[in-house]
Amino acid sequence: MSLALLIEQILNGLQFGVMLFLMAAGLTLIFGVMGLINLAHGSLFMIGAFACATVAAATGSFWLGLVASLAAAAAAGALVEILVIRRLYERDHLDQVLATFALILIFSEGTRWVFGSFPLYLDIPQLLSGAVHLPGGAQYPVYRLAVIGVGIAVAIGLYLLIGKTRLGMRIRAGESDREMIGALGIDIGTLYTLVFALGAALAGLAGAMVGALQSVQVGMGEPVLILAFVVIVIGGIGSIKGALIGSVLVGLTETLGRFLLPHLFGLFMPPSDAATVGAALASMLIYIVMALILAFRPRGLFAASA
Amino acid sequence: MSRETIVTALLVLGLLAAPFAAQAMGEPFYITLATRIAILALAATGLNIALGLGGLVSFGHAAFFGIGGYAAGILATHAFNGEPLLLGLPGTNQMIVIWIAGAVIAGIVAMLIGLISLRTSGVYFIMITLAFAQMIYYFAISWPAYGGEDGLSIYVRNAFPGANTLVPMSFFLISFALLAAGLVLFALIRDSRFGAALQAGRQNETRLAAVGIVPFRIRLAAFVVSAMMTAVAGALFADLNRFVSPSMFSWHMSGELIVLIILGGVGRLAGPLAGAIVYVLFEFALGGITEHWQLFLGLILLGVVLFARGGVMGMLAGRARHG
Amino acid sequence: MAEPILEIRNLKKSFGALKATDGVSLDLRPGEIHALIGPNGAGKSTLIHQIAGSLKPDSGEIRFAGRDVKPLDVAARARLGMGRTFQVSSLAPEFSALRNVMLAVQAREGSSFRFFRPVMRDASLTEPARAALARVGLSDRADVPAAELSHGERRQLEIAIALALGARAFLLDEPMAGMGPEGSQALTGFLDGLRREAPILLIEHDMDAVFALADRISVLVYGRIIATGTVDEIRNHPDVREAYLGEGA
Amino acid sequence: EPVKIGMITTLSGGGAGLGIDARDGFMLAIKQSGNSEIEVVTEDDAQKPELAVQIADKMVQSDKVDLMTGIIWSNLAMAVVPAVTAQDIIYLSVNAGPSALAGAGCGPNYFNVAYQNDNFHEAMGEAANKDYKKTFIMAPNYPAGKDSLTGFKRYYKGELAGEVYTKLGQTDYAAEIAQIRASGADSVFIFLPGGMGIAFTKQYAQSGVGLPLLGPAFSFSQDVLPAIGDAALGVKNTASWAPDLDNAANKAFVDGFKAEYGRLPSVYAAQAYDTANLILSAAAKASVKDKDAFRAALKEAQFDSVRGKFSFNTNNHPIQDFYVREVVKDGDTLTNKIVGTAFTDHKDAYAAECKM
Amino acid sequence: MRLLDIQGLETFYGKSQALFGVDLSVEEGEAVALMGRNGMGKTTTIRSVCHLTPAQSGSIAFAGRDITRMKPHRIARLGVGLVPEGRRCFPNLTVEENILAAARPGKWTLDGVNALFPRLAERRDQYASTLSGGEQQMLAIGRALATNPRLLILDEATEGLAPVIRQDIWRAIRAIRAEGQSILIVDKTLSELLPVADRCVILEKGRTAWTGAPSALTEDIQERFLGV
Ligand SMILES: Nc1ncnc2c1ncn2[C@@H]1O[C@H](COP(=O)(O)OP(=O)(O)OP(=O)(O)O)[C@@H](O)[C@H]1O
Ligand SMILES: Nc1ncnc2c1ncn2[C@@H]1O[C@H](COP(=O)(O)OP(=O)(O)OP(=O)(O)O)[C@@H](O)[C@H]1O
Ligand SMILES: [Mg+2]
Ligand SMILES: [Mg+2]
Repeated sequence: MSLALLIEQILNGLQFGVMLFLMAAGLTLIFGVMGLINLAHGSLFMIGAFACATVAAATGSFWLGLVASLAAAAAAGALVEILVIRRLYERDHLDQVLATFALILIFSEGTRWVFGSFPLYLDIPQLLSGAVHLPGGAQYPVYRLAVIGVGIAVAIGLYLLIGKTRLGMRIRAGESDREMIGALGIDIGTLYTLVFALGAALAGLAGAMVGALQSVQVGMGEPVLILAFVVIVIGGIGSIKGALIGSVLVGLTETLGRFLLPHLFGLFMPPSDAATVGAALASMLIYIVMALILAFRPRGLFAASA
Repeated sequence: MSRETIVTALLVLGLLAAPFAAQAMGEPFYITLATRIAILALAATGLNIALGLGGLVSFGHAAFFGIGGYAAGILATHAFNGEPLLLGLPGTNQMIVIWIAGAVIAGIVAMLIGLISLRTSGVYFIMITLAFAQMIYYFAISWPAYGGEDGLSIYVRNAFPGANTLVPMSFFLISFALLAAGLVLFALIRDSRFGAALQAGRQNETRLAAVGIVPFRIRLAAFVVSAMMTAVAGALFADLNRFVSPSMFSWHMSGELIVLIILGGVGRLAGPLAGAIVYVLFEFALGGITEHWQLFLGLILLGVVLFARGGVMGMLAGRARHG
Repeated sequence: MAEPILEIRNLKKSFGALKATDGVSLDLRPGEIHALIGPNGAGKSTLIHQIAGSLKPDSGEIRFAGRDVKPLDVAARARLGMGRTFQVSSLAPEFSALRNVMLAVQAREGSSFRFFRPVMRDASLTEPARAALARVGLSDRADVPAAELSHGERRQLEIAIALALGARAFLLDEPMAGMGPEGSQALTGFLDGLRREAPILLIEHDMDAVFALADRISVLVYGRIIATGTVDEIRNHPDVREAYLGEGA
Repeated sequence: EPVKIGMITTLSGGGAGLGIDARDGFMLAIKQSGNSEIEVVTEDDAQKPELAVQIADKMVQSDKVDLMTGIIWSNLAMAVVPAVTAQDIIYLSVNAGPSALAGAGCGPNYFNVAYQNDNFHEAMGEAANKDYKKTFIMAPNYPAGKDSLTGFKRYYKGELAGEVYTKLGQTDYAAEIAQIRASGADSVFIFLPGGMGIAFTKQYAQSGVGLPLLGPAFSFSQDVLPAIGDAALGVKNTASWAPDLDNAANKAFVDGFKAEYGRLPSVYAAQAYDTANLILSAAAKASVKDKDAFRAALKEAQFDSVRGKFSFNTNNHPIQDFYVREVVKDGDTLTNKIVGTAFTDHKDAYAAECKM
Repeated sequence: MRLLDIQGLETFYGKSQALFGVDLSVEEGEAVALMGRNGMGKTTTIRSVCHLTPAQSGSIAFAGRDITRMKPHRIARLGVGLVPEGRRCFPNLTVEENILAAARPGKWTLDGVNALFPRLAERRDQYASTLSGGEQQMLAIGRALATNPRLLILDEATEGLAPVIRQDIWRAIRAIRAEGQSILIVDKTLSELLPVADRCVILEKGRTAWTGAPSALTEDIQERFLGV
């Protein structure tokens, strides 16, 4: 194992972390800031990817697809908020769990009904194909750099929106006391519809961007859902900074664990066994890390308020 | 008698009567379906102790369900092939022994998980319990000794004294009896001093501590009891399917248990049962009608949340009575 | 003079740069009502939090009933006999008023690890709870869920819970707040009698009540006690007038 | 005598493509036969073992099926097959072939018409010997993944540049690709079914590593090729079947499938088509109610397989040829073409353990 | 002009009725004290005006417009500013954010509020959840003022405040009333409330039982409706 490889893997970990943040960004808004448990986040992610793939296939332009992903996911989000979520604000959180669980079933099966059962084709745009050479001989795909760029831009944008604008204050106020912010003259209903749609659009954007790297298929949102919850909780609910740091932490842990653990076990085991044992432990690793963090910091790394 | 009591009694008796009707009509499969309902209801009743009474939304109860299942699977396998287990203990195909083993192991694991998890609350608790279950899930998938992801078959259903468990009706009656016992236990706990403290802790932890009761201990005990009940259901589930696999540990399973409770009515005695009846019947009925059955199942669940406050029990028996 | 039941020595607690408790020493003697007054944000509730165990002091000593209670958690201190009410009512909202009080009786009686006997049929719980409700005048609201009580009624319920605990000392954080004039008068009379059961550390901004009740008054300003004395001493203390009472008193 | 067949397969969720191909291939054969005596009951298992068990119970107890088939995934097969065959129902596998059911757990009521799980991987191990000396091998960390790499290694004689197990369901492979690049391998063998394979192949192509990519047909079958796109061009993969296999039965199948469903069939469709034809051939010879006769008729395997010659080994698993295929572009469509043969009359490694 | 006009208000919490017919009006520039024992329906009346607990029957008009069925935020924007019972500051917002979140342009600005309550300026970046009780109360008042309401509704707004601060607040209330601000106020300290009020309305068991000038509030009436 060379140093160059280790450095490349650390970069991969960072990159994966930012990608996770991008996937979690919409949920950070909806769950972290608005306080809604939205299990259908993965479905919105999937809708973005499907919209992008379909439009890209029809028009030949990835960029139009990207626009479509934002529009489709935002529309789905707004619809969900108006038809379902809006009736549940005053209820127990658990009702949100059941409702959004039902939405997963509806979206997954609905998507399959419309688009068929086979994965769709979605490739990265010509403009961003190819790789750049990093010092030290490694090369890095341009598209992944673009994902990092978008992820960081979204992080900064969200941070400013939530922390620095009056809109952000109102959203947070609505999270803790919807009735009161309404009684002070804020149309929290409309505001929440918009914010929910924005969160959905971010999920859709992530779906489109990440979908180009992965496979666009029904069910693609499920792993994203769990990972997104993991990074938000590790970071501390409501904190954008926390979500970003949580993402990078998980990205690094996951990547380096996958890479290093088999080597580690290889020191005292036959390589084939080391590979399986190492891999088994690596797949548990992020959950171990999450449990450890929460055991010592029960409200995540950067809990928004004491 | 309150409306709630009547509805509860009707649901329980209905579940008991259904298999006999099925048998009379020569539709033995419905006995299996009723057994499945009873087992899932028992698992969810276990969770309902933690979630409904204590407000501990465990998103990791699949771990205990799976532990129960694997206790059955592993003990039965060893009984079948005669190889000794860990520490030279023999396997067994006696259900009662398996239940006890599953419950005890799940109780110990729950104690360990609870000691760490109960330091957190709210969504953090949801996620940390999920984390522990996921660890076990990935372990089970990649651990080759008992089949890994392929799971483990139980070739002959385990034995119960005085009954032929392979006869669907006998196995149903065993499962039903355990469900009934689980419901009684739930009701007793709910109305007891322990239950009062547990429920108060859900509503206002600060208040509970301020009168001198340590919320942590109450919750830990509830979490352990809850896990043990779910584990017994897991062992039954293994015998029902004559098969266990890591999917019993998956977060879908935890989610399904939570869904059963919310669907039926959180914290209500018959909530899990009502939820299991509705969920299993719809899953079964829709699955035979259309390939897109999940879409319709989703619509039905959505309809229940939106229009029936407090789930099925809320619809049938009105809003929960305050204590 | 009898041994104080509660003794605080040189207690300190900071939040960042803010010294919320800055070397407070104070005691509570059997039979007395010791009022703690001071401007908003002076650190009164913070002090109660530290006594009751929900906040950890940075340094200093807290002794209750002859014991150092610093290592004990909230629940253990409550079991030792600290009957505390909250500035903002803190109740189990779904439980009826009666069950809220029963919880305290149950805690006082001992183990909560009893799984089988139904509480509502347990007269050893219901009877003392009803008695406590009766004493604060909430008898006819016994079966109303706490969430549906009016603000003032919740304040009364807080007191009932503290009574049912059989406390050896009461720590009351603004019990008059939210009570109407009639309620305040009734409560004043009630507390007057209560001091014979157990001494009271009373935080209150209602000066009519404080002056009517207190045996001693301590004045807390910016985390420090600037004066301790009888009603008359405090009423006429120039610093207290300036910092707290204003021109009206 | 009418035959009632219960088909449990995956029709919803991420793995639905495979199940739908299998169902469509199966139904095509039934339709082409014009046999109206055959009734097929199909249900969706949603890729959940517990649900598969429930459906199996229902099909046995309520629908009273004579035969069962359809399961795609090994873990679901392990959940259903032992219980079903124990109730004297004949089960015919259209895809899953776990080793446990090929070896010690075999039985007279279980016929595998597809392959034993290791076969495709073994074939690629054998085929790789020709061109490569140092292969990097990779699979998800679950039994099928381990069987895959074991199968590959059983026949591969070269050196291993690395052996990596990934997380099941993993979607980002940057770390593994970096390892491949650094390993000094001359080729890469992967077994990453479904979405995992699509993600890996796309990312691998984007990374520009450029080493030859090898794998079993699962990752490069007709169901996923359109989604991978040109990134898959030139990939070598092994299977017992290819759309261009030259025999009359295959022509009828491929043309019929295209005409009926408007897409190219996958290997899952081919195997299911063969399964249906096997059943039809047996039903023509014996009554399904006469279990012994019917089993014997099945065992003879006298049907026109789209794979050319086909027969059963002692453990009721196939003896068949395995081909090396290459992903090519035929006009606008990506598809597989045979470029060589890896094994002829290949048997699986577990038959000896089967006491039947 | 009549700013607020309530007729025959009846309000329920679920099935249980809390108001049985409340009549109440506030003229432009007037300060009205709403009084009654604990649990008589003062808070409920206010919640109904703000449409937080909508009235089942009766009518509510504000500045000549019927607001009985209007959504809370529209009512607030017409110019109703609420200081609710129990403060209800937004705990996860800082002091300054609490004031700014719903502020509307007008005479009262952040600086104005800070000048009224210097204590709040000191604690500007602290989360409201960590404020002392009295500080929260100041914040709730400041927050309502920052919306620049035409009618300020204060539900026990001086609860938990130190005497000096109360004097400041009463002084401020008198000052803003002198400038023509209309106020509807609930407070338990009669000695401080009565000098500020132009008119008193007393509720008894969810009904308006007595209306009149503070001077007409005889000991007798106080004894009967307020218990003092
Ligand atoms: N967690 C915290 N972080 C920062 N500051 C805090 C925290 N908790 C309390 N404070 C500050 O400490 C000071 C003392 O608060 P405390 O609640 O004890 O006041 P108090 O005397 O009870 O006032 P009041 O009479 O208004 O209730 C206040 O200025 C408050 O803002
Ligand atoms: N959320 C609620 N659900 C049910 N009943 C309620 C609720 N809130 C208040 N009530 C009932 O409505 C009646 C009027 O209560 P309200 O809060 O309006 O009284 P109030 O005059 O403001 O009293 P206080 O001076 O104690 O604040 C009371 O009998 C109370 O118990
Ligand atoms: Mg205080
Ligand atoms: Mg009130």
